[in-house]
Formats: sequence, C-alpha cells, structure tokens
Amino acid sequence: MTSLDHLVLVSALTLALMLLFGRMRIAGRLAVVLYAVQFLLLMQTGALLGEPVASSLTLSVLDLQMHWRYDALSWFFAMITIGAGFFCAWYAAGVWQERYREEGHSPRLFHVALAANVLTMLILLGSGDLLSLFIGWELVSWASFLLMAVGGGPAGRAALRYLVYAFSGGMAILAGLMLIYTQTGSLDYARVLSLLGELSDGQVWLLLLLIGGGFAVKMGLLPFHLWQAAAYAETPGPGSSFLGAISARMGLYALIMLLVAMLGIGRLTAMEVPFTFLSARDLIAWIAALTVIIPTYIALQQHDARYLLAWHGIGQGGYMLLGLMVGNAVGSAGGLFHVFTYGITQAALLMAVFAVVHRTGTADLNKLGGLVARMPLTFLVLLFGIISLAGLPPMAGFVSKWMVYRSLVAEGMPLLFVAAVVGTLGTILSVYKLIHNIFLGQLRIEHEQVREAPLSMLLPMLGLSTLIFLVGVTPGPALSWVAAVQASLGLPPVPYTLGGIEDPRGGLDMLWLVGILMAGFGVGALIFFGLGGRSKRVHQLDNYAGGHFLTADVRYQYSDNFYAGLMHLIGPWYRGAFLWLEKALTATVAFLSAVMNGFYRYAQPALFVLATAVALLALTTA
Amino acid sequence: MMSLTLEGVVLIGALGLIVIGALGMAISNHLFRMLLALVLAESGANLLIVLSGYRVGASAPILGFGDPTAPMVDPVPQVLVLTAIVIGVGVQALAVALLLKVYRVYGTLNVRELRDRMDADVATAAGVEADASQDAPAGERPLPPVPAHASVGSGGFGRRGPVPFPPQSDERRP
Amino acid sequence: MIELILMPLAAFVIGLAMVLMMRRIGARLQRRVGPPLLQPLWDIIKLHGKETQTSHGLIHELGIVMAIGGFVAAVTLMPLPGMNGLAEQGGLIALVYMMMIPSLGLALGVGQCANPNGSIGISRALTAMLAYDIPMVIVVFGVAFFYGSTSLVQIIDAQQAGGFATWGIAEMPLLAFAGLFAMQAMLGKQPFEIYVAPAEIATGPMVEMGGKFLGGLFIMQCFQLYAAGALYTLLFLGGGENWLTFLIKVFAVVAIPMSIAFLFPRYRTEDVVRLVWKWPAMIGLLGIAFLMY
Amino acid sequence: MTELIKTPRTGETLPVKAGKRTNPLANVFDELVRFAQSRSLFMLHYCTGCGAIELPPSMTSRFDMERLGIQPMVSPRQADILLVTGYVSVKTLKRIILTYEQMGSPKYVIGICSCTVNGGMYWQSYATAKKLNDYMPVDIYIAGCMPRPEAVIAGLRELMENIRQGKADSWKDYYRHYDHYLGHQQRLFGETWQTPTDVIAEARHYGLFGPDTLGTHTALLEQHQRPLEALEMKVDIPELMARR
Amino acid sequence: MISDLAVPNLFVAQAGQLVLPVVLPLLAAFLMQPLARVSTALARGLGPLVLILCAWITAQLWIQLGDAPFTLAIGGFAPPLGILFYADGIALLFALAVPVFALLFWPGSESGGGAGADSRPGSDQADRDQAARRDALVLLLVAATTGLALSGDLFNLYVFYELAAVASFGLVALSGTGRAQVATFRYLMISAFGSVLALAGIAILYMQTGTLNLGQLAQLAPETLNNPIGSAAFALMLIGFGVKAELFPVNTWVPEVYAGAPARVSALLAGLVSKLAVLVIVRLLVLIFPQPEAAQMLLVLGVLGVLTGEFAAWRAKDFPRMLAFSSIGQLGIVFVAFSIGGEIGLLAGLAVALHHLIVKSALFGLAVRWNGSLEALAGAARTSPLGAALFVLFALSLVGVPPLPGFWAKLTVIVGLAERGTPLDITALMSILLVTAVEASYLFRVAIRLYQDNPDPVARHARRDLGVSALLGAVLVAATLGLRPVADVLGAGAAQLGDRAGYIETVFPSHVAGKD
Repeated sequence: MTSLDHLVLVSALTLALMLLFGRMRIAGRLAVVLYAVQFLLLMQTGALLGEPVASSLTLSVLDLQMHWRYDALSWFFAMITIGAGFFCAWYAAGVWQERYREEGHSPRLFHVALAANVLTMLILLGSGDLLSLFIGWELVSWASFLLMAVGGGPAGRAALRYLVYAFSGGMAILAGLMLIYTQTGSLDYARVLSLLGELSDGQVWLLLLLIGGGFAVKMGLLPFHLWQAAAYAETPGPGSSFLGAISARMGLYALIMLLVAMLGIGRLTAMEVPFTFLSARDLIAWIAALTVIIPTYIALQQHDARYLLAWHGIGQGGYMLLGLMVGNAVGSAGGLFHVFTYGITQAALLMAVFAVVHRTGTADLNKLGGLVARMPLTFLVLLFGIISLAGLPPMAGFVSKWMVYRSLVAEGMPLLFVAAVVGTLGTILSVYKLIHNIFLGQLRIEHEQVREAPLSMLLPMLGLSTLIFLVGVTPGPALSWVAAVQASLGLPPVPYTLGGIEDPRGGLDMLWLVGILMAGFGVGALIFFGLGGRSKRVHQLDNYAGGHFLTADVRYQYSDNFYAGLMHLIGPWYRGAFLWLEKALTATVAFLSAVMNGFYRYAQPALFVLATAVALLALTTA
Repeated sequence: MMSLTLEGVVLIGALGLIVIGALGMAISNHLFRMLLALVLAESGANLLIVLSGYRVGASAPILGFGDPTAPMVDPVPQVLVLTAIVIGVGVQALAVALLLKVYRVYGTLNVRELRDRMDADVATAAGVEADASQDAPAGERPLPPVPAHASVGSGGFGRRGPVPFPPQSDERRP
Repeated sequence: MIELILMPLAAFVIGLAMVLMMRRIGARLQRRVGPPLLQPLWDIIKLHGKETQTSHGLIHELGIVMAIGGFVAAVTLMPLPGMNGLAEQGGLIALVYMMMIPSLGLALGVGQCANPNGSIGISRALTAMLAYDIPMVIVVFGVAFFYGSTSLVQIIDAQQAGGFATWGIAEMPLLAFAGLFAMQAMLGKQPFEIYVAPAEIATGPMVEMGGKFLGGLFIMQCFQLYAAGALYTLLFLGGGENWLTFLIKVFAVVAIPMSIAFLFPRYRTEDVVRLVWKWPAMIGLLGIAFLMY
Repeated sequence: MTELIKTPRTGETLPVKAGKRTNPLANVFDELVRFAQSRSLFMLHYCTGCGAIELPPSMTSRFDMERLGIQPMVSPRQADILLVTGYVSVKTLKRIILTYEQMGSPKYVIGICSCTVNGGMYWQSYATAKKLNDYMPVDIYIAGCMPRPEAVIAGLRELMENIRQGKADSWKDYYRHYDHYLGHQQRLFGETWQTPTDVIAEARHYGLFGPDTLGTHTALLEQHQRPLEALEMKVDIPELMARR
Repeated sequence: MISDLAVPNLFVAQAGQLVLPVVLPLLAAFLMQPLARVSTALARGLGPLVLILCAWITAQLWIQLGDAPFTLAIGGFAPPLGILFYADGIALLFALAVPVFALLFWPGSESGGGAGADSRPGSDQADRDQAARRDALVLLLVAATTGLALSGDLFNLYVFYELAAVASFGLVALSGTGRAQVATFRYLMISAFGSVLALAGIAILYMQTGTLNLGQLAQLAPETLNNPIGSAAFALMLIGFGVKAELFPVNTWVPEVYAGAPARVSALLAGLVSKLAVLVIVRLLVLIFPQPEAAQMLLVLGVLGVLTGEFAAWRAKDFPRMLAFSSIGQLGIVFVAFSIGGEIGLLAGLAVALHHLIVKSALFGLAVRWNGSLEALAGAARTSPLGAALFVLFALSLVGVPPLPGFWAKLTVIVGLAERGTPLDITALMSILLVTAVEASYLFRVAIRLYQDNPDPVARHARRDLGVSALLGAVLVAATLGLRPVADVLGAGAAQLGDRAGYIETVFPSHVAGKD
C-alpha cells in the first residue's frame, strides 16, 4: 500500500459512505471531513517534489498493462480537484442541502455524484499508461454526466448534450489510441514516448485530430464548446461550482499529457499546416485564442448569471492552453497557474451566484438588482471573483494572465496578444454586467426582505475569496508548485519570487503592486473622507430622473441588452455558426436514421435479399 | 460453346427456378403470389439438391431394384430432399394459415397497404405517432407548434409574464 | 520612499494645469476668455466643501476611492525625471491593467447609484474601453517588443540613448500615430464622448455624483490627463531627460487631443468601436508588421 | 385646508454668519471655501419659459460666463444654482421642487423673468404658481421680460458676492422652515404631496434642524409618507449564525 | 431409446447424455398438448421441469467433460456417414444457456409484450389450450436451438434451424393480433427465402465435396472449397442462416417482429436464437471457409448492420423497436468481431455475443411493461426505481463504459480490428466508434427521460421480470468483478472454437485412422 493507494481508497470510501449515509443530515459534514482527509493524504504523497508515487495496483487486460502513478502534474491537478471538492461539499453541507431536499431532490444523489467525480478524477490523474488514461477519462465523463443530470429537467437535456459530445470525443480518443497501438504495439507511456518520434507527420496530425479533439471536447475548445455552458449552468449549485472549477480542466490535463509530455512543443512547432505558414503549435494556439474570444463574447449576451459564468469558463480554458502553447517558462507557468487561479475564482463566483439564487430564486440578470444592500458579503465574494476573472490587480487571476501576456510579448506574438486582450476586455464587460445587474442598481420590491446568504454557504465563499486575494498578493508559494510541475514536464521552470516573477526584462512583484494600490486607496480614502463633508445615504428612489417622481413599482434599472451600442455593431457578427454546424450534424444523423428506418420499413425485403445474394455471388466470382 | 448435357440442363433449370422464384418474391405485390413464388424457389433448391447426388446413367439406390453392382445414384441427397420438402410444405402451410388470418384482420393482402396498416397498428399499440407512409400525400402538414419561450417575456422593462424558473436557456445565437 | 509621495503629487498638480489648459483651449477655440488660472482648484475645493453630500451607499463611496486610488497607484509606476518610483516592480503590462482599476471602481460606484443614466454611461464607457484598448495594447505590445522589455525604465533608457533618432516616435511612427488616436478615445474627448452625452443621459456616469463625489472625479480627471500624457511621453517621446523637457512633452501631448476635441461633434457608440477598431488598430498592426519584418 | 393656507412663516430671519471664528485656521479655510464656492458655480437651468433664450448668449463668446467660473451642469446633484427661467406652472413646480431638493447644499435659486416674481403675464392663470419664493427660498430674482444677458450676469455677480460674504444661505431656510414651504406646497398639490427626498431627515443629519422645521404640515406629511430610509448595508452576524 | 445410444466410445456413460437436452424438450413439446387435456397443472409444470433437467444435464456434462471437445454419433453410425453431435466448451455453454434463458423468459401468466395490452379475454379452456401451445412451442424452440449448438452435421443444422424458425413463427404469431401475424408472415417469407438460399448453398457444398459432415468438410475444404464456387456457397448459406442471426440485409423482419411479439419471446429471439444462428455461421466460417473472401463478406455485412441498426434506433419511438434496432447493430458488431478471425477475433466475437445475450435479454425483460412509446416512459424511475437503475446499468454496458464487460468486449473488437488494420477494418472500426456515440445518445435520452418528473408514469414492473433483469444485472456486475476468470474461460473457448485441426481430430481421431 503506497500513499497513493491510501488516497484513492479514502476517496472510494467517501463515495461508499455517501452512498450509505447520503440521506442523513450529517452526510454533508462527513463529506467535508473526508475531503479534508484526502487533501492531507495528497499532501503526504510528496509527488510534487519527489519521485512519482506509484500505486500498488496494476492490471493487465489483453496483454495491455495498466498502472497508476502520481507525478507533479497529477499532484497539482489533484490538489485543485480535492480542494474544489472540499469547498463545494462545505457549501452544500448545511442549509443548501436542506433546501435541496425540500425541493424534492435527493441530497444523497448529489453527494454521491460529487464524490464519484472526485474519485474518478483522482483515478484519471493517476493514469500511468494510455489505456488507464482512457478508462479514467470515460469514468470522469460519466461521473460528470451524473452530476449534471441530477438536477433533472433542463439539466437533463444539457447533460444529454454533454454526453453525446463527450462520448463522441471518447470514441475519437479510442480510435487515436488504436492508431498509437498499431504503430507502437503498446499503450505504455514510456514505450509510446520512445516510438512516437518515428510517426510520420500525417500520423501525428491524425493523432492530434483524434485524441486532441477528444480531449478538447471536455475542455470545451472551440468547435466543441456548445455543450458546456448549459451543462455546467444547470447543475445544482455546488456541483456547478465544482464542475466549473476543475471538471473541464481534466481535458487540459489530458491535452498536456498529449501535447507537452508526449509529443512535445518542439514537435508541434516543427509540423507545418499544409498550404499555410502556420505550424501545428500556432494552430492550437489560435484555436485557444478563438476559444478565449468567442465564448467570452457569447457570455456577454447571456442574461442568466449561471450561463454567463459558464460561458466564461470555456473562454478561460483558452488562456490556459494559450499559455502552454507559448511554451516558454513564463507562458507555460501562466497557463498552469491559471488552472489554479481560475479554479478558485470560478468556484467562488458560482457559489456567490447560487447563493443569490438560493435567496431570491432566480439567476435572471433582468430580474435582480440592488442586492448589495441585502447580501453585502456575497457581493464582496463576487467582487473579488470578478476582479480575478477579469484579470485585474490585485487578485489571483491577474498574476496568471499577466504571465500569459508577458510570454506573448516576449515571444513576439502580436496577434495572439491582441486576441488575448480582446478576450480580457470582453470579460471585463460581461463581469461588470454580472455584478451590476445582480448587486448594484435598484433593489426590487420583491427582494426587500432578502437576507444574507446562510453562514454555511458564506464561509466557503469567504474562504475562497480570501484565497483569491492571498494568492494574488503572494503568488510565490503557488508558483513553486507550478515550477515543480514544469520541471516534471521537462519545461523550463519559471523564476518565481514570493511576490511574483523575476525577470530582468520586466518582472512582476505583486507585493509592491498591491502595496502601492492599497496605499493609493488609502490616499483616495483620505481625500474622499477626510476632505469632503459628511454625506448622507438616501433612499434609492431619491434619484435623478429628469424631474420624474420614481415609485417602487416601476423599475429604474438598466439591465436588458446592457451593451446595446456594442451589440449594434457586433450583434450581426453572432452568426451561430457552431450552433448551425451542430444542427447540421444532428440533421445528418436524423436523415441517416430516417433512411435506415426506411430500409427496415421497406415493403419488399426479398428484393434486398436477392440483391445481396447477387452482389455477393458477383463478388466471389469476380 | 460447351455442349449441354442433361445434367447441365437440369442444373440451369434448378437455378432458373430459384431465380424466378426470387424475382417473383421480390416484385410481386400480393402476399399470396409471393408465397407461390417461394414455392417455386423451394422446388428449385430441392432440384439442386437432388442434382447434387445424381450420376449419369446410374440406377436408383433402391435395394432389390435394378443391378446392385451397377453405379447407383448417391442416395443421401434424395433422403435430404425428402426432409427439405417436408419442411417446405410445413412452412408453406403455416404461411397460408397466417395469410388467412391476416386477411381476416386487415382485409387486404396487398403488400404496401398491409405495411401501412400494420405500421399504424403497431404505432397505435405502442402509443406513438406513426411515421408518414411513403405513399402518403405530402400536403396537409400541421403547422409547427408555437415555441414555448415565445410567449414568455424575456425580462426587461415593463414585460411581466409568467416567470419560468430555472429560466430558459438563453443562448441566443452563440 | 519620498518618491512615492512626490509622484502622485506632481501628477495632481500637472493634471490641474492640464485641466485648465483643456478648458482654455476649448474657450479659445470658441473665442471665449475661458476660466481663470485656479478654476480647476476652486471647483475641487468647492465640491469638497459642499455641506450636504448625497451618497447612495458604501459602494458609491468606495467607487470614488478606488477611482482616485487606482490612479494614485498607477502614476507611481510611471518614471519621472529622476524618479523611478515602482517602475521596476510593475512594468508596462501591470501599468495598463492598473489603469483599468479606476474605471472598475467608477463603474461600481455608478452602478450603486441605481440610476439608469449612469449605467448606460458605464455601459458605453466600457464599450469605448473595449474599442480603444485594442489599439492601445497593440501599441504597448509594439513598444515592448521593439525594446525587448516591459520595463518602462529600460524603455526610456533605450530611447534616451541616441537623442531624437531613438525616440519611439522616430522609430515607430505608425505606432505613435495609433497611440495618439487611441489616447483621444481613452481620454473620452470628442468625438469619443458618447458615454458622457450630457443632454441625452445627463452626463452618464456622473449623473448622481455631487459634492465630494464629483470632486473626486475631478481629481481623477487630473490624474487621467496626466497619466495619458505621461504614458505617451514615456513610450514614444523618450520620457523626460529633465523636468523641463518632460513637462513640455507631456503638455504638448495632451494639447493635441484637446485641440482636436473641440472641433468635432460625437460618434455613436458603435461608430466609436467601428472607427477605432478600423483605423488606429490597423495602423498599429501595420506598425508592428514593420517592426517584426 | 384653510388652516394650512393661513399658516404664516413664523421664523425669524436667520442669523447671518456674523463675525469671524476664533480659530484663525478655521477662518482661513472658511474664507477659502466660501471663495471657492463663489468662484465656482455650476448651474442647472430649469428652462421653463422664454428666459432661457437669454442664457446661451451669456454663456458663449459674447459674455462668457466661464470666466467667472460659472458652468452649466445637467444633473441637480452636480449643480449649485437652480435657474428658473420663466413662468412656473403647477405641474412644473412639482419638478422644480423635486430638483431643488435633490441638489446638494449650499444651493442657490435664481428666479429669472417677472413670471417667477409674481406670475407676470400669467397672473390670471389658474395653472401657474405666482411666487416662486412661497415654495422654496429664492436667492436672487432677476426681473425683466426677458432680462438681458447683462442683467443675468449682474445677478450672478451679486450672488457670487453674497456667497463670498457668507450671506447667501437661504438654502438653510428651507430646512429650518420646512413646514412653511411644505404648507404652500401642500396647498397647491394636495395633502398627499411627497417628494422622494427626506428633507426632515437631512435637516437632522446635517444639524440644520430648526424650530420651524416641523409643524402641522409635516405632521400631515407623516401621515401619508412612504418611508424613505436608505437601504442600509449591514451584516447581521448573530442572525447569520442562526440557522437558515 | 437412450440405450440405443450406447456407442463403443471412451465417454460411453456420460457423453450419451448429450442427446438428452435436444430430445427431452422435443418429447415434452409433443406430449404437452395431450397432457394439458389430462392435467393442466402437470402440463404447466412440465416445461420448466424439462428445462431444469436439460440445464442440469448440460451443466453436468460441461463440468465433467468440458475440458476437451468430444463427439457423439447418433445411432452409433460413425461419421462421416452417421450424424453426430459435437460438444466443445462453447457448444456446451450455449447448450446450457438455452434452457436457462428459456426458463428465465418462460412465457408465464404475465403475458406482456406488444400483445399484452389488448389480448382478448377468452374462455378458461381456450386460455389453457393457448398456454399449452405456447409452452410446446417454447420447448420446440429450446430443442431446436440446443440442436443448433450441438449438431456436427450441416444438414442437421439446417433441419434444426428450420425447426427453430417454425417454433419462433408460432411464438410470434401466438399473440393473435393482426400486426403480429403480418410481421410473422413477413418474417416467414424472408426466413423461407433464406432457407432456399441456404439449401442451394448446401447443395453446392455437397456437389463439391460429397459430404455434409462438418468434420469431413473441414478436411476437404482446403482443396475443394477454396475457390469462387465455395465462396458462393458460403455467401448463400450466410444469407440463409443470417436471417435468424439478424444479418444485414435479411434482418428487415426484426423491428416488426420484436415490436409485435410478446416481450419475453423477443428476449428469447433477440438474445438467444440470434446467437445460436451466429454460432452456426461461425462454425462454417472457421471450419469450412477460412478464405479471406468469406470473412470479408461477414465484415462488410456486419458493418452495414451496425450502421443501419444503430442509426435506425436513434429515431425509434417505442421501446421494443429501439431495442430491436439496437440488437441489429450489436449483432453487426458480433459479425465484425468474428470476421477478424484468429483467436482474438473469436474471443471478441464471443465476448460481444455473450454480453449482448445477457444485456439485450434483460432489456427485453424490462420491456414487458415498458412496451409503449418512449414518451410514455417519462418518470418511470419513480414507480420502478430498480428497473430504471437496471436500464442505466445495461445501457452503460451496452455502449461500453470502462469497468463494465461491454467495454472490454468492444475494446477487444477494436483492438482486433486495429491490429489487422486493412482499410476495410479501419472503416469498420470507425463505424463502430461512430455508432457507439449514436447509441449512447439514444439510450441515455431514454435514461434521462426515465428520471424526469411525471405525475402519471407507466406501471411498475412485475416482480418476476424485474427479478430476471436484476439477476442478469448481477451476472453483469459479477463479470465485471471477475473479469479475469471470465476472460480466461472465454479465451479457452475461443481457442477451442478456432481450432480447426482439433475439430477434425475430435471427429476423426487420428489414432483410429492410424490403426486403419
């Protein structure tokens, strides 16, 4: 029994206990404790800095050996996974769970689904060969499907859509694995690694298309992004947080295994896209950049807070891949670090939004407003979250995005840089819409009696936002993990300090930056509160309306079509091309299906028999 | 040109019977004709079997009949063909019985009509909408139902409708 | 350490003079006399001296604090003659992002006011930001790429090494032009001031700002003008060898958009975006193309 | 109702801020602030009538108000001066009062044209408020039909001088004699009249409460008043700790 | 009669019992009708009793003699002249599966299926007669299919095949509704036409070789049948036997019949009978037609079956029909697997076939109550939580989700295809992967619908159907846990099945030949 075995066993135990006791009220707290234990066990494995930790379990099927091990990369992702599980279980443990039960859902199913997700992700992250990777992959896919589908109703439809995407992706991966298998005769990492170099460019392209495409589905990379928003948004609160924080990143993990660990950035750079001047790496980087831009601007159009954040989740995945594809020390560190910073950010954001849903019963941005007066702490969490999501100082998201930008500048990739900034600007626009329409502006009359989110939900939210801020101020410790991951992947490790990045050509020191920002705020406060006279808060209806008398029953809030001017310009650019593509595919399947049905409904089947017999006989004599 | 032996003629005849039967099954529009075509085809197959054991000039393989030392026709296929004929007749009888019952229920033995009626019947029994017949006229299609979200206000000033929760998915045009 | 106090102070004073200059230029172009010398200061004092101040809540107040504080922090990242402040620790990218903090603060504050005019103004302002930031980052990228550094100190050193010939504007004229264009929009001056639109949405973001709230915004405006001018000077005009040349450059830079501003009516939001994405962005990309190949 | 109409304005004229304070530093700042207030005036012109015609010339190149530090502003929150430039119909008056109450103090009202003084040519109109200063304290009237820009500027200069000397504080009058002004407003608009600004609370908050702030009319107001407390943002920890 | 079977053979005492699983049900089937006149209870008990007996005998044989294949010459006439039964591990396995599954899906009082809703009320006596007829037919089916598994003679195979066909016609038509009868007739026509072709194929074989004993055919095949005429014979027999095996394109009867027949009968036909027909084809393929053309035919038709079946299922609107189409697709995969050849191909084919046997039977077991439209299944999880959970389990295994046996079966097929790697194989591989996604889509559309909220869900399952499905589900889970032993058994079976020389050796022991 190695430490990895302990970890997986405790995770499996969590699942079993949730199955047994999930119905009881204590289940939530039990889950929290168990996730904490898992976290401690993970810390004890020492996979981050030391040698990879192997599991004592091995299997062999069809002469294919399967084994499991944890290296720094696995540790890093596992840390985020368990952490997300911990916070989400905490969020769910108290009042949320009771409400969930009252609404006629089964908290047991939810806890089981969450535990299953964590367990399967841990298994996936430990995969030591391609077969176990695939198995882990499928397990994760179905576990996420379970978590998505527990909501029922629209969640079921979204989950089904996810399932079709994920399963098609899984099948593509299987095809790709078979390609590898036929070429190398093995699915073991080490052996595959040594033989991959002998593959022709065409085969590698095929591999990228099949396996990369399959993994990209989970990550929501561009042509495969349509499923994600609805599936994540419709999942019950903490589940949505969990999925948003880490689930899609499993795709990134697998892509890292494929692109960085197995093929290597160098190989990708060497491969030319036919008839263009792009290399494979540029192509992937551009896919990543488009994944940043397009979903972000789709998010801008949403008027459901959950959907808005879920769409951003897709977009932020693009930054991670973009940073990795830049491939230098700072860039790849930025990509990896963004997994962490974005994970805590998205978890906090979705928790805050679901706290609002918990209290008001709606996530429709056109039906909220002014809640800052009623839910100030939730507002604070959301504020920290959006600053981090938009990548503004002093929050965690800034550091990782800064690293991505910095690497793009250093490598001289202007268009990608602009694309990344366009994405960030879109993010700023839409997160402002988010916080404005929920928390700022006029408090609606039906929300007069709304109270702050319950403590059991508030505490994990506050914990996460503290983390966001702390990581933003002192990214050093977290960057040390990233550096270890880079080392294990064979990438140049990032030169980090406690406050940021050391670079003679322009580094970053968040300690100074945050210090001066706080000092600036201090000066601002001094000027504002010290020099100005006393102020009096007034009622929200005491407001300039061109001399009009406002009443509570008339909304005095600007929320629908928030960026009307911008939409005037870019509105027609939303062509729904991918949706169209999806519909076309569905229609093709439907058409094929109708044709096949027609075949079986044909009135004179004897004709088929005859035709086939003739065809076969002709074949044999030919 | 190769000269035709008797065997050859019979062989061609047997194959021809099968082909005629098969074609008859494939193109006839009436179930009973189909059955008759099947009978033809079966005879062809039986003939083929008998032929497989036939030797030119050999005597019948019956003890005490003809010259016991002379070459005999292979008896096995003849035995087999007996079995095959019996089976064939049994199946045909069953088929005719079924046809009678079918005619009583549906009042037709026309293949297409029958197929459509049966489809409708199956669909009704399963409680689903039957697929449109291949031969049904294309006109008179019902208008598509009004989408549910069209009647629900999407929010904004002054538009108050029944508020669905959770709200409709609102990917307008991603 | 003393630098960190002096830099915002200098920025404020220079900013006050810039506001005056702006109003004077406007007045002169309209054949008026214009305000007296200390008018910007009187405005600020008067606004802070108001006896009743209408607040719409804590965020309304903190928004103003953030707006001022963000700029106070940002100006310490821009090296002045003889003062490097925190330029070593932040760099260009951090600076650009730091300068978004005041916008965010203001946006939060305005949102809390619960006035749709303000929200519309902010929505337009953010849209305009989306527009002008794209040429802006193209310019920033070009400069950082050209000098191989994101450290402003190193960029200035490189520019000052060979006199005018090594100034950014001489090395990268296209980027310099794009930067100037973007600056016009960044300052929100005509023809890009749709988000203020006094007659339509009652000065947009400022609609509920009175007293010290408005005063805070006036202070922010001083910083904003200074920051825009100084940033451009640092990127393209070789920074300041000494205070005299620095001031001349900074004022000259700010004077250009001011002079242009009062000659134009305004564009609609989508036209702002269309225009800024078309011309300065394209010119900037062309400039980068020249740099890279 | 008759009672209400008769309600006289009882309060004494306000004690003008006489004399200097003992703390010289305070004096310095007081003077400075008053000076700044006099040199920086943002006006909100409530263009109710023909008087507005004369404002553009006074602002543009011929007379150029900006050299005096006077600028137009669009929102009452930002403005110091409320310019009422013409006849005031009852319906308009409601808006003028609303706007006036939303301005930040110190605030000044200038009535331009004869109509604001006594109704002018609308004296016989049933729909016009005759005397603006019945409903809000007016600092300066500029009579004329319409007054020329010179007159406007002269009026503004006088106001500036008053401000500098600390004499222009009729805005305090509105707080201190709110009952009086409210009475007139109620007479015109009916007893359910209410503005969104809680003047009484403001008077309390800023220490501008006077003996005549409250009275019979405010009592009547309180009977109909919808509450106007600001939405307080607070975190109630004990309530949080309690389950649910 | 049994004593007649005694043959001078090493396995005298026990091997002789091999004939019992065929003979006993046959006897019982013919006894059923007169017995029912005498005693209803006795008649009712007879069928299950016989089946249990058969299962027990077969199990005994398998346990004691299953290691090596052995033969039984009927009537003591030695091959090649005599007719013989050949029993290896796989044959015994299927021979065991037949009575067991017939027992599990014994059409009892709960007459479900497409007919269940509107079966006409009749008199007691008529019901009893009906029951006796039905039981007799099932027993007939059992006898015939067991014969298919065991027979070592081509013509005997044909006879058993026809017998099974007639029994299944009867069972399908038994519900008495018009649509069932039309479906039966169409089934009958295709089946009979197929038989004609198979018969023609047999005739050609006989012309070429002069024997119908599989062992001897295997001996002679390399010289006499490795030519276009041999391939043509295979093609004809493939189509002929393919009718029951749901081979494309002779499977057009499948959806109608499964939608019209009682669900339990469908379970037997889809699960069991089709597998036996597959076994026959595999025997032919392995023993007589090792040429690549034969395998290619199988591959092409298999791929077409996969594509048509799964795509058609995507659009199915009622539960039995969806299962029927899915069954076509799955059998297509079985054919593809067997076409790979070699041990891995046989292993893959066996794995997929057995997996499908278990899963599809169980799903049809659930269809006894869920026989209506898919729409109507909304909320069924509320009334029948175990049924819904089982459906999800089977669906997961069917689409191939890792730890479940379905995944390993499919993986074996895919690995086999990839290893051979001709363009045709790669096409097949891609097709299988593609339709698996389609399959997941329609199966889980149903699964999600099961868990929807619906105030008026369908009736819950009868305890028996649920019990059978749960039992099969347990088998599935057990196979997951004991993957290694199962794989070993199947591997050994596949090795035996593919051992052509071994078959010849068993039928014609060389030491005997040597002595001669």
